[in-house]
Amino acid sequence: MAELTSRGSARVAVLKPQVYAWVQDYGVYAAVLVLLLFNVLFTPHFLDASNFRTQLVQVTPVVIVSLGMALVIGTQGIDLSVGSVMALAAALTVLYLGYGWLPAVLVAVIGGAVVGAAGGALVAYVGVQPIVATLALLVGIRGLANVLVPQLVEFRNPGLIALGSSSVAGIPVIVIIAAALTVIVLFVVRRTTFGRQVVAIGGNRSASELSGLPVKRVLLTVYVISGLLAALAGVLATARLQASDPTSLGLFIELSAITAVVVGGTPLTGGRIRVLSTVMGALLMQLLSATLIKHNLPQSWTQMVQAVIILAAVYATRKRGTR
Amino acid sequence: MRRTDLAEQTDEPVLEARGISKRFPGVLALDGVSLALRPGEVHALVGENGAGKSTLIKVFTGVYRPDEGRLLYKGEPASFGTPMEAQRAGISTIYQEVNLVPMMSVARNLLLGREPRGRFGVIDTAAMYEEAERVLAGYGVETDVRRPLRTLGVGAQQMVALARAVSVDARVVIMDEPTSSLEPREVETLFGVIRRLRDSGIAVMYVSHRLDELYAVCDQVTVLRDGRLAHTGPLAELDRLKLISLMLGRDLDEVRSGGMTRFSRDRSSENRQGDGTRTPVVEARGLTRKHVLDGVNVSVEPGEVVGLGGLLGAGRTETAKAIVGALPLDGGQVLVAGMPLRGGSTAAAIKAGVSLLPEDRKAEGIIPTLSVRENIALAALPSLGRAGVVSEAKIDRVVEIFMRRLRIKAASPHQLVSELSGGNQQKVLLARWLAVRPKALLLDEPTRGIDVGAKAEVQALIDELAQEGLGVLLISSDLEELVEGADRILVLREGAVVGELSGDEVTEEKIMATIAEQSDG
Amino acid sequence: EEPQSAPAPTGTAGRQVVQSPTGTAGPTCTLEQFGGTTFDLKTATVGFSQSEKEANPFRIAETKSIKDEAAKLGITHLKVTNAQSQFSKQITDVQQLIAQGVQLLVIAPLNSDGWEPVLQQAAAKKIPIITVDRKINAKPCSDYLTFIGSDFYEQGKRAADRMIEALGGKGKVAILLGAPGNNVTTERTNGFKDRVKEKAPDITIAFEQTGEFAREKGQQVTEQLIQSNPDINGIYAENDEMALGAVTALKGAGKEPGDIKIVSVDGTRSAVQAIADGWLHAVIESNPRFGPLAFETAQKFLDGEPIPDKVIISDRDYDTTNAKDSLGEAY
Amino acid sequence: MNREQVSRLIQQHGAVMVLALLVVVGSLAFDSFATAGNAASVVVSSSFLAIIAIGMTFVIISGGIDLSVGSLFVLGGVLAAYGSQYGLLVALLLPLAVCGVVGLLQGLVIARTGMAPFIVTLAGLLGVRGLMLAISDEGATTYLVEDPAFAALGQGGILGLTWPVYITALLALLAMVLLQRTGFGQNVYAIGGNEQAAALMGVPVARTKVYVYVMSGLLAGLAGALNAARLSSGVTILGIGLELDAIAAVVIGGTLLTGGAGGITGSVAGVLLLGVIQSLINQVGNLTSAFQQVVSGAFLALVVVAQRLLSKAQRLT
Ligand SMILES: Nc1ncnc2c1ncn2[C@@H]1O[C@H](COP(=O)(O)OP(=O)(O)OP(=O)(O)O)[C@@H](O)[C@H]1O
Ligand SMILES: Nc1ncnc2c1ncn2[C@@H]1O[C@H](COP(=O)(O)OP(=O)(O)OP(=O)(O)O)[C@@H](O)[C@H]1O
Ligand SMILES: [Mg+2]
Ligand SMILES: [Mg+2]
Repeated sequence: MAELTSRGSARVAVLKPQVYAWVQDYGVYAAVLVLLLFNVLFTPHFLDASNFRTQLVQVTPVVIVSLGMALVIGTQGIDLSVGSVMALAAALTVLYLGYGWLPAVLVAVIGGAVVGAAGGALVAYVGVQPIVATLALLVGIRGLANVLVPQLVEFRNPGLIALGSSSVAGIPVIVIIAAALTVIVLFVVRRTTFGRQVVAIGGNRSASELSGLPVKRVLLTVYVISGLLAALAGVLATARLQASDPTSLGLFIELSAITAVVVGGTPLTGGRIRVLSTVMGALLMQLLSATLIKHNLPQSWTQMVQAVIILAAVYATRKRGTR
Repeated sequence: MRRTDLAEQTDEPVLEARGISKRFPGVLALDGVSLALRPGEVHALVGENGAGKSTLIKVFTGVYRPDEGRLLYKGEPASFGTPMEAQRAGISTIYQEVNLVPMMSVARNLLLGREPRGRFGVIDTAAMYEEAERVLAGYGVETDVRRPLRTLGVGAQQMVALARAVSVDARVVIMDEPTSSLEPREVETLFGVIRRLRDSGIAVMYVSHRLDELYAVCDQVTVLRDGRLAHTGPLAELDRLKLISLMLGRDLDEVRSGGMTRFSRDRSSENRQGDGTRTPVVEARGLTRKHVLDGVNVSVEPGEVVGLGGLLGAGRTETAKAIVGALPLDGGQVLVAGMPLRGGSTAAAIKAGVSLLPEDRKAEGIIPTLSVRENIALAALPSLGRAGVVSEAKIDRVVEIFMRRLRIKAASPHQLVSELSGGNQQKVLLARWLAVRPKALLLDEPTRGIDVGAKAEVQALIDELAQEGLGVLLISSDLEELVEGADRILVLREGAVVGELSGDEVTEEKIMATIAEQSDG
Repeated sequence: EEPQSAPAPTGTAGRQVVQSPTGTAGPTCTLEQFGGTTFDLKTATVGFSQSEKEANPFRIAETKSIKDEAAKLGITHLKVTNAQSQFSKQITDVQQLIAQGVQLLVIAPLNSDGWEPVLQQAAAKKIPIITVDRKINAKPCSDYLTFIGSDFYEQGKRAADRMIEALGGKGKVAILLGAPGNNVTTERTNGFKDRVKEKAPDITIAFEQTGEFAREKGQQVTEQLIQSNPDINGIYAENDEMALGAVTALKGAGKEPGDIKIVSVDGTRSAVQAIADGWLHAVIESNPRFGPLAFETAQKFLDGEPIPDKVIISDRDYDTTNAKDSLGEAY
Repeated sequence: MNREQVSRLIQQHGAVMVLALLVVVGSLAFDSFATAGNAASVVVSSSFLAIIAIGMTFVIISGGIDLSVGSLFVLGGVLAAYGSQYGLLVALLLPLAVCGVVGLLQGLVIARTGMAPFIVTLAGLLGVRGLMLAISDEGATTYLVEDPAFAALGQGGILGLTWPVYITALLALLAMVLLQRTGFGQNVYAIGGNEQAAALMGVPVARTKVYVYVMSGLLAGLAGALNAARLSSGVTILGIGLELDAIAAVVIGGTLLTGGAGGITGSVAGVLLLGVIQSLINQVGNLTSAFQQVVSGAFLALVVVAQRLLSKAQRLT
């Protein structure tokens, strides 16, 4: 009798951790589903194709930025400069548009990589803590972008406008680009030596050093990638806006990106990177803000609801201690 | 006062486990284990790596909650929610991995939670430093107690942890492998402490893989095997072979034929001894770093095992680190196969074929967020793929080979390395270094925390590798291991080589004598 | 290189005009009443505290106008600070200007309340303060000298009038709000809503979300809006940038000019151009060229003339009737 | 004094040294920089950030981070101004109570669920600002300080400095004693240095964390309240990005973001450094806003690099 009961409870105990483990791994997917369901039921015109296009297009910059952010966070770092890098990219794009849109985009992306390299060098070689190194860049690079382009500039370059507004088979080009970048980053993280080294460094830096990993070079590269991706996001956002706006482009996007990464289950303590969940995290936050806007909630409510949802999502995916 | 009460009723267990089970995902770490700890006894807890010793201790001290079974403390049912509760109740523990705060000063670590107070209940720092110095002097540690703990060697840190645990007013003191990085003199100090504790009626639980120590200090023994209780009773009733056979779960005869250590060094054999004619695989010349190393010369020839001996803090670890470029130097040079090595770069050293198995496996060894598989493959990654893309098949093969060869006990290669038992983590690290096929391997306490069976395997492995032409620098606080394993031994003291023993001179007595000789002079 | 960013024309075009020419509708203030002493503006140190980055047409024109006028008048010691949209920083900026010995302060306040510490210091040293563009909630002629600027509430009302006219008095309207907590947002919203309630009860305000005065945000919010409220008839944007963002969104959604009536406030060149292109219905001007009026007022004050406690400028409207011709005057 | 002590000293006082350097350079370059009025304005305006930075120092040493302080600062101000109609006591206690409770909730969530402080307090940042907007009619209502005694707390003072400066100094002193000379302080260092070890050493980890976040919340609320008294109103557009300033100040002050090391003096020096940088930029008097940002970013980078190299030169990694 007593034995039976204890067996029964043991079985429950075996089942439960599995459920927990599942929620922990896929909680963000579940949250996205729940939010979709809510919208299908309560938001008019939600199922229109154009709506999905809108959401995907709007989330693109955050997705691209958070891919880089995920890599940085994987090394136990953080990159606050991404928003300013977007602004710099917007400025560079419009400055060099005279040479054609492709060269302009190239210059912008290189500019982003250079800023990333500066941050990476401060972190890897000088040993400045990532949050302050990139905070200095956040302030300075936004200023630089504004020095280059003091105010919003509209452009009429057809190539760049097409980049921001055309579609292939009904899917906006910029969404396709974001998807391709996701696949590339996924590949880098899962299948390359570099990807393994990134998480190893985040997991234990001194062990990685003693294991002969090129720690400094990997760190530098990670920040370069983050800068590069942020610049790309800036270019795409600029193309979509049909104007270069270094003043407000990418403001506070670092917080959205970090949230996406963390909601996706990548720990801020490094050593682990979840690429697809990061994208899901970004989608979750986008859907959430769309839902709140569509239901016309005042700003105060919007912010409070966002706070609760972030907490709930991270709570579900948090790492449980064994006891 | 209360202590004397306790001493009178010695046969009542002070701490008791009844039918404890603890499950982790994929492993049943403890399976119905019962054990009783009585006041005034020193109780050995032994078993292979992963047998469940540390888990049992953590159940006792409230780190883990058992899935089944009960704990009794002083005859009453007890369940400690946190280590703090256990400590408050009088159970003091030294955990297997040094668990102190590296950035805090030695004194603050030692006295955390019971700092001497001055006026207004504010901490009296002067008194704190004084007291810390006094306490540590009792354990043979003489150091500036204001420095951050991390600047001490692992051995010294272990002594601080020990001093901390013992100086708390405790009924039960639990020690999980306290001697794994202590050398003989410190071990003697520790034994003195344990005997003192026992005589004052305190129950001591003692975990170690070093059998000599068990026989030197323990009264009772409990053997765990695969999470189950294999034996419990007075230690004197068991001889070493019987004990080992209980631990391993093998026949007495089988164990007997295996011998005690697996080193089969034949020091007279010409081809293996360093005769100074061949180019050393690795040679360090005049390694110097202020206050730490003072012109150390070391050379290891292919197929040679060179031992590094010395007291705690003699600079063995620092020598090894300096050789692989993990320690900035003020002077000196390292040559690999006659070619000078670029200083300050571990990567360059590894590329040239020199690797270091670090002493501090938690801080410098494992990557806790990664699986066993990724940990093993880490250093060899560049060679396990093409054009920067890893080959999963190649990794699988390498991982499989080493997990089998080193008998790494894990639920699967994909288990997180941080979930393995201490000894198995050590084996994972060994595997990491063997996977890069080095020409010279610097092993800093390679068998630290490894069980008797596995230790013999590792030792046999070192032998085998040396025979294949690998040069090995062996650092061990276990003199027996050093003597049996090394062809030649360099004795360090205060960062300088003070003696070299080879051939017949390689004995424990000689090493001790060399150290002592120098300290007198 | 883009035509839209050509420098604003100089000269008198677009110069601010005082609404009530006499300016004596309310109480006035003289140097004597204020209790200060006169000084020569040319040799004096003058401080100008700008609130937001010079990164949008309004702020650029505003700072430029002050600097240009000072240069024109031969004022060599002009000290300019910028609070980068941080109110605490603006307070500190002005205090440091005072510490640097300015004799006249021109302030474009980020916020109407919270000027206590500055006012005290300035009053102690009898430094006259002219606030431009936004008001300070304090006593004119003692805490500060006077205010020159537009009436934001009035702007909201006039925007409502244009919206009512465009929609023929009924329909569904969305508001793109400015940054939350901002006085400008509050007043432009209240003016608009009050007027709609009063004049056109058949117009419902179906949607109001912040676009934070930024083009991209205006675009994003509008994209969500037209997706979930396809029956919307008009959009009131509380500045031109958000209105232009809305235009981009409408273009992207395949709408034609005029499908949805957009009314906004500011009068930047791009917005006036958008009227000419048919995308915007009307723009209520908010004129940022405070330089001439500010220094003129200061000079009068120093000369002992009475100064009105507020100088409200008369803002114009842009619509299809005048947009093309007024392009040169827009900033 | 041995090597480690020297390098520790330099690491802890790197910010003070850089600060001194900057002040000297500033005084030589600008006549109006080293005046009493200017110094007072830097010190007075820095005092509010300093109060927040003191709380942040505890949080960061404990291995956490608190992003909610900017929002708590503005909420504290609004509540204080609102409360001032009921007198001085309410004006002070209302913001302290509410901000303390927010800190308590954040602390409990962090300590009990093991969620990352960054994300919990990020939610706090959003939620608290939402709350502030909700009680101020989406930011449109600015409550004015009614109680003259409360206003005097923010505006009055002696020797050319206002009371908040003296309150800050007192708090800094108390915080130093708390951190260095009490068991609580030791526990904060211990859990930041190695949380697991601290737990095994018997440190009440959860409780310590909760206290730390409560403290940070209280101090942010207090800073907001004092600021409201100074401005005589509960301005609703404050505090955006303030958390980053506070973090920057603390880190520049030599506190490790990974926890376990740092101190109050450094943080206060860090706050003053930020203030002096701004003041120097104002002295130039004619930089465009964009250039101002470039300069302050460059300054910030320079300062952290200098501070880093100073400690690195001593081989302290
Ligand atoms: N947190 C954990 N999660 C999952 N499995 C664990 C965890 N901790 C321990 N285990 C597993 O439980 C078993 C017992 O481990 P334990 O650490 O108790 O061994 P041990 O006897 O102390 O070994 P050693 O001598 O190597 O220290 C091992 O198989 C180990 O992998
Ligand atoms: N007992 C001690 N007392 C004071 N300082 C010590 C002690 N033990 C180690 N140290 C310090 O730790 C530093 C590192 O020693 P190191 O680890 O190189 O020595 P080791 O011979 O490898 O000893 P261990 O057995 O601890 O590994 C030394 O510079 C020494 O100053
Ligand atoms: Mg163990
Ligand atoms: Mg050692």
